[in-house]
Amino acid sequence: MTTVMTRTTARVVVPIILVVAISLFLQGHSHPGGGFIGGVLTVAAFALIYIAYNLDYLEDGVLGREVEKEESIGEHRTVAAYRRLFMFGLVVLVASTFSGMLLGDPVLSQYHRSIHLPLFGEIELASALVFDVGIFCIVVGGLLTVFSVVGAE
Amino acid sequence: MTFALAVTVGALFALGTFLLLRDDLVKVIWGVTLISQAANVYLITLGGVTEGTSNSVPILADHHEPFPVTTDPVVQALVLTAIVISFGMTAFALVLSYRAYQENETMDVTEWDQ
Amino acid sequence: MNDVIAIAPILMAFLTGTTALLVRSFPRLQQIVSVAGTLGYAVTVATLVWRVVFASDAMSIAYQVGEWNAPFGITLVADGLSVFMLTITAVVAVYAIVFSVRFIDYRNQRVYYHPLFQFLLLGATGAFLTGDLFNLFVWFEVMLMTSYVFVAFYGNSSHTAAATRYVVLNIIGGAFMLLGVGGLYATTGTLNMADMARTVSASGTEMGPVVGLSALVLVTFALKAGLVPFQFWVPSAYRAAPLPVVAMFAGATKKVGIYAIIRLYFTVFGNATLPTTVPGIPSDSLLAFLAPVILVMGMSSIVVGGFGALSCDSLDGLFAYSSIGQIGFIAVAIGIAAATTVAELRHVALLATLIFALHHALTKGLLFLATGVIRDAVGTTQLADVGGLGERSPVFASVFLVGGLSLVGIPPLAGFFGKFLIFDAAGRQFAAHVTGDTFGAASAVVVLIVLLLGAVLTILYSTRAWMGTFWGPQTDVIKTGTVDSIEVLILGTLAVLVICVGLGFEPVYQFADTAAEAAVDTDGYVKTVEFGGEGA
Amino acid sequence: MEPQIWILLGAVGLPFVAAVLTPLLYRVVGERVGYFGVAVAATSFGLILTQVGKEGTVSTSWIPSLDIAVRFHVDGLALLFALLASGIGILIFTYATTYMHGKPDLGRFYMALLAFMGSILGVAFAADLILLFLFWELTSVCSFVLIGYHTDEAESQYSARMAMLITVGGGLCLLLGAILLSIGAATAVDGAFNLSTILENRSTVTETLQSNGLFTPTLLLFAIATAAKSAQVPLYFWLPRAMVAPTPVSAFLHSATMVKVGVYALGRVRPLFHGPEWTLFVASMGIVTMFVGAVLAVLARDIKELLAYSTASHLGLMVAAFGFESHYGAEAGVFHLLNHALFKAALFLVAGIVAHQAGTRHIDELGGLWRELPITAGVTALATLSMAGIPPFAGFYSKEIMFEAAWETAQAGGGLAWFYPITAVVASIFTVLYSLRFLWLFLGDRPDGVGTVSRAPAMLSMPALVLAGGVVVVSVAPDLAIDFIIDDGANAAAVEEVHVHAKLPTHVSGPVAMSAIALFSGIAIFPFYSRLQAGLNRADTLTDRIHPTTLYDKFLSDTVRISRNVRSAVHNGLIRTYVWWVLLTACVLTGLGYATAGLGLPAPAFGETPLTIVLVLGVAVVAAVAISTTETHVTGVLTLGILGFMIAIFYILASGADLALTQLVVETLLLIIFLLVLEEMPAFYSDTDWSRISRDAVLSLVVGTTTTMSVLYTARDESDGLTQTARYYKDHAVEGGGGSNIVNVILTDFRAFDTLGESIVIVIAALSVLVLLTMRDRGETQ
Repeated sequence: MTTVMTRTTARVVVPIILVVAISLFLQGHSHPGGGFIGGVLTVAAFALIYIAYNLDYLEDGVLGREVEKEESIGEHRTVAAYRRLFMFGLVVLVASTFSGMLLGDPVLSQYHRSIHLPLFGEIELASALVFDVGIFCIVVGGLLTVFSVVGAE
Repeated sequence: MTFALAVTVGALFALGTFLLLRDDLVKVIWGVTLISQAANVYLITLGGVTEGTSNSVPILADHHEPFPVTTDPVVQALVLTAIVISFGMTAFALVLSYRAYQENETMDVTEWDQ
Repeated sequence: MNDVIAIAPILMAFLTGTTALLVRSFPRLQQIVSVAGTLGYAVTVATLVWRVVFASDAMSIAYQVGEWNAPFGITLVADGLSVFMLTITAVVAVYAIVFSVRFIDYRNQRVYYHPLFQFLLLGATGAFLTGDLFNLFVWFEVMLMTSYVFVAFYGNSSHTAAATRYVVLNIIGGAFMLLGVGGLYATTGTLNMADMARTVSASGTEMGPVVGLSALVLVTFALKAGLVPFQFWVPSAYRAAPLPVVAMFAGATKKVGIYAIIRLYFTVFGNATLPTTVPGIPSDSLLAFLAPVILVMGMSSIVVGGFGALSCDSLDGLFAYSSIGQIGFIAVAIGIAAATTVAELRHVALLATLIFALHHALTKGLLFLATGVIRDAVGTTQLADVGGLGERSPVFASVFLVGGLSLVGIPPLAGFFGKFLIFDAAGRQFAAHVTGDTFGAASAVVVLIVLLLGAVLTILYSTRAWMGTFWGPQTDVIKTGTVDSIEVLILGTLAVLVICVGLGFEPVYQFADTAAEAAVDTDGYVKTVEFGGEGA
Repeated sequence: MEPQIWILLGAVGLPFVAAVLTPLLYRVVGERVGYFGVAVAATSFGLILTQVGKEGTVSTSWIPSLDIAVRFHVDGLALLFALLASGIGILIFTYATTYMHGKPDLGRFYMALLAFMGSILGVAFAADLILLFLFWELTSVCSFVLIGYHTDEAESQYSARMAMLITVGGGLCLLLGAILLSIGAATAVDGAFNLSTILENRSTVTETLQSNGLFTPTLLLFAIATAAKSAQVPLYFWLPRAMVAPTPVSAFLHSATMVKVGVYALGRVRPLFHGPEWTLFVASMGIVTMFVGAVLAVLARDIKELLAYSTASHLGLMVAAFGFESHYGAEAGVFHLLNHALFKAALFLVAGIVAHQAGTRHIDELGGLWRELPITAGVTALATLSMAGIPPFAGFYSKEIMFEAAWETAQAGGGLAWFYPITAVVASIFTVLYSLRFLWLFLGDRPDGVGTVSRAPAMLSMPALVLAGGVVVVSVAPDLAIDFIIDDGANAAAVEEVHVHAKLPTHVSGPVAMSAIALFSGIAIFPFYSRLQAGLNRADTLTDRIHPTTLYDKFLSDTVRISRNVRSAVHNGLIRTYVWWVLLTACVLTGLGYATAGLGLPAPAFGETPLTIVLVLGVAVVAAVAISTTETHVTGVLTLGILGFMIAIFYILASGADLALTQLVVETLLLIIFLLVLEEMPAFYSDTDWSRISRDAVLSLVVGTTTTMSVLYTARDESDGLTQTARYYKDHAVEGGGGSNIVNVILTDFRAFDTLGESIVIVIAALSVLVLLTMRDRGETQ
């Protein structure tokens, strides 16, 4: 499917999708969106790259690194990076789970506070966002792992 | 409204069942997908479906207290969780079925290793 | 009272799983983390047991996750029943993980074996502790997802095929549970189990659909427990998964199904007055409807499992079928508990359920791990290929014999008390009906006969397993194979435990007694969960 | 005087402790470990001897909550049985040290033998139903291990398994009987499993049992359990098979002690169940066994087989005796317990000596052995004459009392009750016949082909001699034995106060005539022994098909056949079979649930469905139909995508913004994964089998209907308003959760715990894909 047309489309569409994904993720607490939706949308963007190009392209073409041929896709450097991403997400979740406990509150207690910033005005900061970051990372990392593995077959 | 939804859910379940009983591996997986979808629709139905208005979306950013009656946000949250889980399951089932196909060297589930 | 100990086992398994994932590049460290974490898990469970059952001020503990009051936040409830099941899980988990370190191929252990094992434990633990119906569904899925992977773990044709069948059946089960849970939410307006118990006990609520919905949910539970006709996945999945994980399946995850049945139908819906009309069972509760269903399922499981095991060619297959049969015994006890309205008989029957569950976890765990020892020693578990192992390794033979005898139910091993209490319950049911009530007496006799048949079949297949493996002329593979003495040592302690549970049965009984009390103590369960906010 | 608990615990526990130590000791001292066994048996014997004359129950707690305790009851019957077991134990261990010389696996052998002795002592003293069951089962297990001593021989395995199945299976009946007894007794006495209390209050317990209908079932269960353990018809067939065990085991377990456990238990509960029903079941069972066993013993061609059938026959005699209501029954049963143990253990030891020295056990190959084995011949003479019940040998006394019981029962009952004495006499004729035949091994001519027979070592003859000495003592001075223990024993089994009289007949009475007929007919027929044998053999062959062994074999092969069918028919590996049953059961159950709750058909409410929703849902259903009927994979996947998008639109229409977004993206991703995977899979073609399709369609309809009904029954109406939970979330999302997207606040705050679990599922999904991939080439290495 790596035709010129898909590649061109991908080039245009992917950044847009990524921007939308990030904004959906960030505003999730108060508007439609959230960690999961942001995550899957991000994955969709990357998936587009896979379809348009292939797995090695990300390393080679985007990050500009030499691609080493690995034994198995599971050990591919990009895949390893995804793996690290969802592990990171998991750690964030653990942290988010335990933070409440350390402060003497029940597990998974969330905190929020309104902060007034110049220029931005009233901003609602919620610790739920941290939790959402964890979910975001897990979704992106996990699904991209699945994708890269399936795509490599 | 409920009746239409009930029939839809029933139809999806029925067709999903029919697919599950096929010999073709891919169809079995479709059946699984269909049934998961149907279960999600069912959950939404249980919240009481009303015709959407700007008030019924359970997002309060545009409203001020007292908040209007929205649709049941609980079922929506449950369905969201369920979608995620069934997505994970389906993705896994797909990969697994692919591997099973590779190992058993046939798409016909009746000819698989016992 | 928000006491963190109630959530500690969940956190422990979660933390261990994550850490094991992070330190994957250091296999040694990963093993240490995994074993230490499981031991830590056992310690938290022990503490919890102490706090809930044995301490002088022992009481059930509820925990509100995230500061939200019940019924709005998710509640965890650690009462006698939950901690009893947790104890079973903890014991099996410790043995399974320690055995895995020795048994599973070193390279294969690196393939996420340890994190997945911890997540399996996490799923089971969450299911035992949660007091929220949807949350139960979530932990079910966590548990299932890991068990899928384990069934497919070795990745050959039979493993992947078994896993596919397992996945398909369980996704159906998941969908049905979703239907049931959603329906119950729509009918009762709550997901919190204590709140639901409160709602259904109150008069004036339209409870009609609850019976059908509970039947839907029962399908999922029975699927998890592997009861006939939902047992199809069991034989091939048990043969496919790594044996220490199979020990976990038999010891912990199957029990989740059993636990859920007891929790939901006895604790939550126990007080509900429902307009049921079932001929032969004098009760207007939900249990009256479920009793014959569960009894028939249990009895068919005994028959199918017992007969299935008789002619299996391999040890693991034989024990897999045996598991179906043994779960059948447990289900029959539940059925008896459900069929009666006499509090004492219900208590005895639930007690039998719990003790049998404990015994089955220990005994079957021992036997599956022993099967692992054999596979490790000779590379096969086919009965035709092994033989004369008793002479090669008398110590291992004794360990296996303890397991086999416990399975048969020879006193004073753990298995005896399971069998004894179930017969006791069935005997009481018979005694209650023998004068006057012909239908009741006849059905009680049928139950007794099936139990006897099941016990006889157990003797038949246990002797077959024993003689095929340990007696007979030594086969070539046995002559050349060596039995790993460390594995035998690990199992030896488990065999001692099986003996000790029987010899020192009194505290075990006390524990199960508390658990059985908790199972039917709807008011206590509701009271444990302190409702706050507008729900109060 | 009260017995001492510590002595009893010591006597019972010591053999178990010794059993645990035996394998270790065997490594150190080798086969001399047998002497250790002798010492242990002697110690237990000595300890028990100190309790003679005492009576009472002592206990120490075990499981107070269930009222199960280590209760020991000491009385004449218990002491008699325990002394027999430990006393014969001493002799058997002595005998074994020589007999088992040079055999393999002696550590295991002695371990099982010691554990067995402990168990049998436990049975003797147990006064708790559960404790009794415990020791009862342990004797079966030890017997299993000992019968299977030659582990690599198929016959050993077959016999061991048969013995295990029958005795442990029979044990189940005992357990059930004990449970029913305790349930029945619970309302009458304290301590439901306390056998002594039950027996002390036997009239109340019996009445209660009768009034709540448990009397007959309990009695029957006890009878079946005894039948299995004590080799009664029709469960006798395992006993001759058990003779594959080494001879010391046969002498100890399968003649003197273990097989008597059932008889002993019958004696124990006799006072409780004593009555017409008891006689009907127990005495009939015993008398039939007595006859069948004796006939089969005549048929036997192997000396151990002969003795085995003879054992069954004599066990039948004891069971029958206990079965009679007359006080003579109790006396005969207890007395014969002793006599049989003495002569039969001696005869088994003799059989062992013969096999050991002559190298064969075949009856027709043996004869005239008295020249080489004079001491053995003497022992045999005493024992066989006692066995045949010839006056004035010991066996005569007990048999004569049993005849009196049978005679009295027949006189009291009349009619069919004459069945008892007549059968007893016929059985006794056969008893005389096979006893003489056994004796003839030592007399008569030596058949050709028997090799040299050497003299028996002293260690082999000595134990047999001691037993023969016992026979002599009881023969010459029966009152000695009676005063020492038999009277006490009989009183334990009897309802009324009894006193045993053993004397030679002085005048002709019914029972005396029975004995005379048996004796003289036996002697008269003996010259025609081989012709009789041939005749019986023909009858035996004709009835082969209903022989219990044949039935047992058929049972085994049937179960295996059923087993294979179950596995191939039920677990056939087809997803469609599995799905079919799972869904059908699920729907039937759910339907039943709705039906029992009395829910009628819900009224279809068509009103006010917005056209958009109808349209969207309609397209979704059409798409689903298309998926089900498509032949190509790509079309199917794309249609599946359409279905997913329709559902997303439906979510929008149902005010679920987040849901719709999620559904859209998820559906896209799934579509891509599907396409990627499908790329690797070939197309699939199958024949359209319309009958199958219509069957599947029926199930699909059932499932569809069930789910439709569920929706109709449970769906909330918009008029119901929000649930309390939903309202709370709505009201607290902003101030409590800090967000105005309620769904998101629920996910990340109110129900963050669910989300935690859900994200773990995603992690596992990712891991699982990696596992599947990595394990591809690795496979099942441990």
